[in-house]
Amino acid sequence: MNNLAPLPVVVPLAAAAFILFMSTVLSRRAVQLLTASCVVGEIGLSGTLLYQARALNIVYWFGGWRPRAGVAFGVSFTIDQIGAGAAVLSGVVVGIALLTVPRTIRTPNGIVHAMLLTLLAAMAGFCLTGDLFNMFVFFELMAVCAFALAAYHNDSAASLRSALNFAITNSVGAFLVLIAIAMLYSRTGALNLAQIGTSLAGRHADRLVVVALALLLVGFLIKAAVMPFHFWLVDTVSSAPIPLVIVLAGALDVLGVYGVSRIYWSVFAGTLATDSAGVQTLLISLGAFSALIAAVLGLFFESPRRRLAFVMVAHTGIVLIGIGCLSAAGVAAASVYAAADGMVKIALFLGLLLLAGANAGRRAGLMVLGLGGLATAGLPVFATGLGKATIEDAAGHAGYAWAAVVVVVAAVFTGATVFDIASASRRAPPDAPEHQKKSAWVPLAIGGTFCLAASVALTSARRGFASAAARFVDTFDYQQRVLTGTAVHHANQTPVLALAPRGVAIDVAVVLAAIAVASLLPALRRVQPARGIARASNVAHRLHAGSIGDSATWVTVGTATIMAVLLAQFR
Amino acid sequence: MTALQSVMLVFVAAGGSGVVITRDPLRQAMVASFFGILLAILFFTLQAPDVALSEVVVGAVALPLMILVSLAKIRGGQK
Amino acid sequence: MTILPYLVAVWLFVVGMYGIVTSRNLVHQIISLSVVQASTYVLLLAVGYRAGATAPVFADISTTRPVVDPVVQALSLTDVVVGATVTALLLAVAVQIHKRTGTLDPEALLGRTDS
Amino acid sequence: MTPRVRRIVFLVAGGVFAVTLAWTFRALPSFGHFNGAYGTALSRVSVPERHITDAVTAVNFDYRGFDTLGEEFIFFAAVVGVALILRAQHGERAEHSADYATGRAVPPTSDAVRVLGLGLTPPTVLFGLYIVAHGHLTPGGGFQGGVVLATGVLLIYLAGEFDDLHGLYTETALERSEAIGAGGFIAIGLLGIAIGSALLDNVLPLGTTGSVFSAGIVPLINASVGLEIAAGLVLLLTMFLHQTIVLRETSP
Repeated sequence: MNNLAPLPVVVPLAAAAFILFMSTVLSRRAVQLLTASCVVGEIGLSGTLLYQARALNIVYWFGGWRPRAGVAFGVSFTIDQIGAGAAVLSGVVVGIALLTVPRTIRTPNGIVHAMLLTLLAAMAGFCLTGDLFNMFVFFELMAVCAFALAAYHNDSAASLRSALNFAITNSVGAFLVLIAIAMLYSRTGALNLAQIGTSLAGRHADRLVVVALALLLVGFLIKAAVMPFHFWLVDTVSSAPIPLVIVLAGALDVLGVYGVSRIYWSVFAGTLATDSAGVQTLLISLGAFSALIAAVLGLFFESPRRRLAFVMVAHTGIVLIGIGCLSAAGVAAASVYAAADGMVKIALFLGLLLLAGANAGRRAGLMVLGLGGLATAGLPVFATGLGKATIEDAAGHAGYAWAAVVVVVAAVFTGATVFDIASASRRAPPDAPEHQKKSAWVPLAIGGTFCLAASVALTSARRGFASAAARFVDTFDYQQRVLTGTAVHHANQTPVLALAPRGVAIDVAVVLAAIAVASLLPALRRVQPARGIARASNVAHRLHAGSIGDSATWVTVGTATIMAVLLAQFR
Repeated sequence: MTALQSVMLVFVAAGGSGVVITRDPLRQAMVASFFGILLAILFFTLQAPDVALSEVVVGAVALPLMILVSLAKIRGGQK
Repeated sequence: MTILPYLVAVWLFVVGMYGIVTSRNLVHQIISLSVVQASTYVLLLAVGYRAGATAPVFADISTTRPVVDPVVQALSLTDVVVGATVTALLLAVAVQIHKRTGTLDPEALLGRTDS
Repeated sequence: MTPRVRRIVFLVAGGVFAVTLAWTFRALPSFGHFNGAYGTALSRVSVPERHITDAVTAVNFDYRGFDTLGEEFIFFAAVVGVALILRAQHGERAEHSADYATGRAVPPTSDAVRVLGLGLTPPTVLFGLYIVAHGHLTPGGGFQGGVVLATGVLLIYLAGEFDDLHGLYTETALERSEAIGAGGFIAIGLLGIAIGSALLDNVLPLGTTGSVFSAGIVPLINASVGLEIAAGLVLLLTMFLHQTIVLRETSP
């Protein structure tokens, strides 16, 4: 068996345990170096898997327990290019987060490093696993690391409260996932994704299957912070330490959408194949709702971090629209967009961090934010432009032209929000100068540049994304490869990811519109707002005050709604 | 379903409600401990001795202890 | 009555959520979360139960006797211990919040945005 | 939302949720009639293939050992997280002593409790070790045994002998034991890769069914999990106690 497969998970975990063991002995620099080399190692290993999976999915059975007569005995990693790519992205994101650790984190003992490594291992495991319960385990591991890190500022009530909000909301999500696992297990007697899928395929999807799908969707969408499950994210991004915010912005929240697409294609695509319109409508509507509302709300808040949090929610909505098309083209477009946009959002947060520093850093920060704004709105040079345009195409093909319009409008507003943050901070006087080394801004600026460059470079990988997506949606191939070890001929056609002239035109128009909206905003702020708008803004602020009870209520409302909507469509 | 199982299920449902409606955390720790024991017995009747053992050491001992200790901190800090 | 175990699971979930939603004390809120979690154990074990079967331990029974499903038990067993630790993590946050603000009332913490 | 509005919204949504879920659960196999291929297969093969008489342990530590590795690291992360959250900030020492100065009167531990607590410690620790060691034979294992072991140590605290604990261990030692437990699981798993098989492959001799020294790597993993859980829990409680115990000492 390919013994590289478990290493992206095992190496960081082993290093985390080692760092804790040596915490009193190792110097700060040694811990940083060790962590960095582990992250680089994880990227290298996942990258190798990405390459090795180019023709066939890699199936790895832990403990050597291969399936017998179609029954999976052990836990498998089932690695395709989308999964391996997501693991690479996780590594890159954690690597950049690590750049900001010396600047923002002051704890002894490398505890934060151990947590970041464990978090990375969990993200990689979540991407690579082929087993539903194993997915749940890594889902929980991600959550526990992330909310412990969210409480890092343990002298700030806001930070602690947001960590609690994060923890409780995500735990409820995890319990919903576990309930769905119990339901699917009772029906199929299986935990392996491929085996559950095979066992459900060809049979009518009754309410047990439909509700299991609904609960899994909710569980993962809570992680993805799609509306109305986004309250914890807005709260956390405003007060969590920068390294965690970067991980959340770059990969962690969008992994929730990855989870949705993984379970849909491996488990439910077979049984819902002829009847997927209900799921399509639900996912696209949820995505569009998030994209639109969050993009608008971003304009109404003051704190830059909070506003970027809304940009995150809006863009996750756009990714969900792409996935919701339930087509290879949609998956390809959404993956390009998610990867490129993750990089851009990291650049934005690095830009904010630079703005808080010395003069040279401020200039660099403004530059990063300005370019980041162009990328957020989807200038065609950036892969965000490619991704956005192809998501619009996919939505149009699936018969949801209105969703394409929503994507355009949302991108105008999120782009405008970023430009507005940049111009507002240009006017504002710099923060009280922190006592720090003059050169401290250099690594951050390099990180920001790298992220923006990466989001440009991703355009050249479009063929790779397209063929990876074609295999990702090939349910039958996925299942056969796991359960029988054989490869089936790919039935799906590889989609073409290309920027048509129309797409370029729309992208450019969006960028111009975003700049226009941003330049109008200061003038609009001076005008006394209409009563209705003022009240709406007031309500929005109160809803996002960080009440845990509110978050839990919205989770219940969302869950009940999603269950009811799906059941109604599968009568 | 055996009678014992039915009885324990009803007890567990009542116990869970009891934990939630006990609003004073100190008393809640006691009720939670009792709830842990009820769960453990239920798991035992469901032929799950492994889980029952887990639940008894965690739910009835370790967890309430942790709650008590953190409440001690909280109360100790109150002037 | 064969649906009773499942109903109990639903009940525990909803009642625990009710506790979280209406709570005026963070410690109470956290313990309510563990009630929600208990519902998943009840469901898992109920799903894997087989009438008339014994526990899946063959220390002193023959390996051909019918036994209840060991997989769901394995899934819940580790989760019981791990869940308790996560609760401890949340309690630590609550202790820290109390140390900083002198209150455990979730409503009193709203709208704070200092960072 | 105001508490009132929130309660109403929740009651409506929660009601819909509960009714829908209950209605859905009627489609589950009727209670007691489950017959899953996976569970049945595993309970048939755990004794002949692995010499493990507790099928639950066979699932946890052999067939699905990788899940347990993940669960163990959730525990690891949670304990490390508590250390991160409860770490002292600047100036916290001073603030504490102010707390202690107000010291509530804590009744001294009675001799009976002290003797009982100390007397119970050795049997509890022994019982914990027994549960860890017999994980593959009878119900129990590293998770449960680890908790029992930790309880044994805590009895010393309950007996009012906190100073004795400091003689027993330091937080660094606990952290290290926890790390050894977590890392040990991985190291044992890597044995499989070392001989060219797969991670967590059970490569050691399986021994005689029913013996403590059987089932290959399973008792070893149980031991390392037991170590991690015990050390982690004691560490956890020590961190909580750290903040209350001095109060006891300064009271008359």
